[in-house]
Amino acid sequence: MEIKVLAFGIARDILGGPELKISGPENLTVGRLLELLKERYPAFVDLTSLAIAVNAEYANENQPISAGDEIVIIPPVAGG
Amino acid sequence: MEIKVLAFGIARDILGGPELKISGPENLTVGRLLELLKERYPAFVDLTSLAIAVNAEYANENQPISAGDEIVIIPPVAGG
Amino acid sequence: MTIDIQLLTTPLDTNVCQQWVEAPDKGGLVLFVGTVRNHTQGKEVLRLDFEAYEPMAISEMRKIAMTITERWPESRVAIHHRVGQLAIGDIAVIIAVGTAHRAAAFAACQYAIDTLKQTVPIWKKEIFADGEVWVAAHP
Amino acid sequence: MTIDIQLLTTPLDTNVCQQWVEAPDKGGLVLFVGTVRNHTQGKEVLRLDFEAYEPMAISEMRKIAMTITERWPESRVAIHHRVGQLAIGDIAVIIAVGTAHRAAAFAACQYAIDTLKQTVPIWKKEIFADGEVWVAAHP
Repeated sequence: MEIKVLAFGIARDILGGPELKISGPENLTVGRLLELLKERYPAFVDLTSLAIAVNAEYANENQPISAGDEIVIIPPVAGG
Repeated sequence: MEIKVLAFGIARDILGGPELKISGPENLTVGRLLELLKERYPAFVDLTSLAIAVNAEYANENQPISAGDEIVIIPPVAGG
Repeated sequence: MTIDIQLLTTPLDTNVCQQWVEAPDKGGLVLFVGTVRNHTQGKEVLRLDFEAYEPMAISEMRKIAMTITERWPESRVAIHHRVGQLAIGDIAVIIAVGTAHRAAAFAACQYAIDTLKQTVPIWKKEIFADGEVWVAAHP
Repeated sequence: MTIDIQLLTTPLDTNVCQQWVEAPDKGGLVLFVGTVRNHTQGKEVLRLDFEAYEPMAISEMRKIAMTITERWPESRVAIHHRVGQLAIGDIAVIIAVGTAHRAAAFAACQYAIDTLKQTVPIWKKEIFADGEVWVAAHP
């Protein structure tokens, strides 16, 4: 399964762009996606936190990812 | 010694006017003035609190009152 | 000067207070705006009459602001209080505090309004359709 | 509606937020105004660049406001956040809460800004003379 991952803030700098196409197993979960990202881009390990949003909601590690989902990498937020 | 006492809020209503001339002993204190006021106007006893300001500062009961002082009755405040 | 204390008979303006406490090193501003409510304990209020013992009201508001600048250094404070006859919705008081970080601004602003209500010689009379009462006068 | 959530690229206006939360039964309004400070940890900041994951930033801000109206019934809430390039002194966020009594307004406003900084997907980059850094990205 190929999925598209969007990135903001420092995550975009780490990826080198706002979007990443990634091939994962059919039964990909949020937790496994985080592992894949940290393997391929070790700079993610150094961040204060790293979360994944699925369809504009924070997702826990067990959540499965489907082909049509909007997947976004959420590095440490700093609004206000 | 005759002193002049100013009143605001409900204290003015109780006195029936913004100002009261009162004759007290030469060694009048704030505490004794409060007693005199409560004797003459029992409605003061029913208030949540009653304070005296001498020259625009809250005064404690032991504070002596001199002839030239600006004496103000402070009923319960309710700013804001 | 880092404090601005005003007792006014004209409408209060939040912008004026905000601008007073803004500064390039102040990242957090907290404003309290107290308005005249249309009811109290279930009774409809028509209007409020505020009066102050003016020199002492100003000096007591100044004490509050000075305490804030001592307790939370480098803060800026504006306290504007209105007196006279106020309609429902009119602003009776504005307190603005600017500090480098927000926690101090919240704490200082809350300290200011809580203390103002305890110490500043200002009185208000609520006017109802069937009478009037001096607020907080009786237990 | 009792909540107003906005993510804007234009300057924020305290009056607009204040007017949103004003109501005849709201006696206490508390506003938090977050501005761009001119230094951080002793270093001079030239400007700040804000970006947001917009649909989620709006939905997370809406969650904060909805939580407030549940936890403090009858409250009104406005949360306006700016994105894009901001200069020193510019307002990045305004949170306004109106309630019948002031203690709730202070608690709700502080809850809102504390939670916003933890959950809303907005990022800011501080631009210095000699570089730039994503705020809070690294421990």
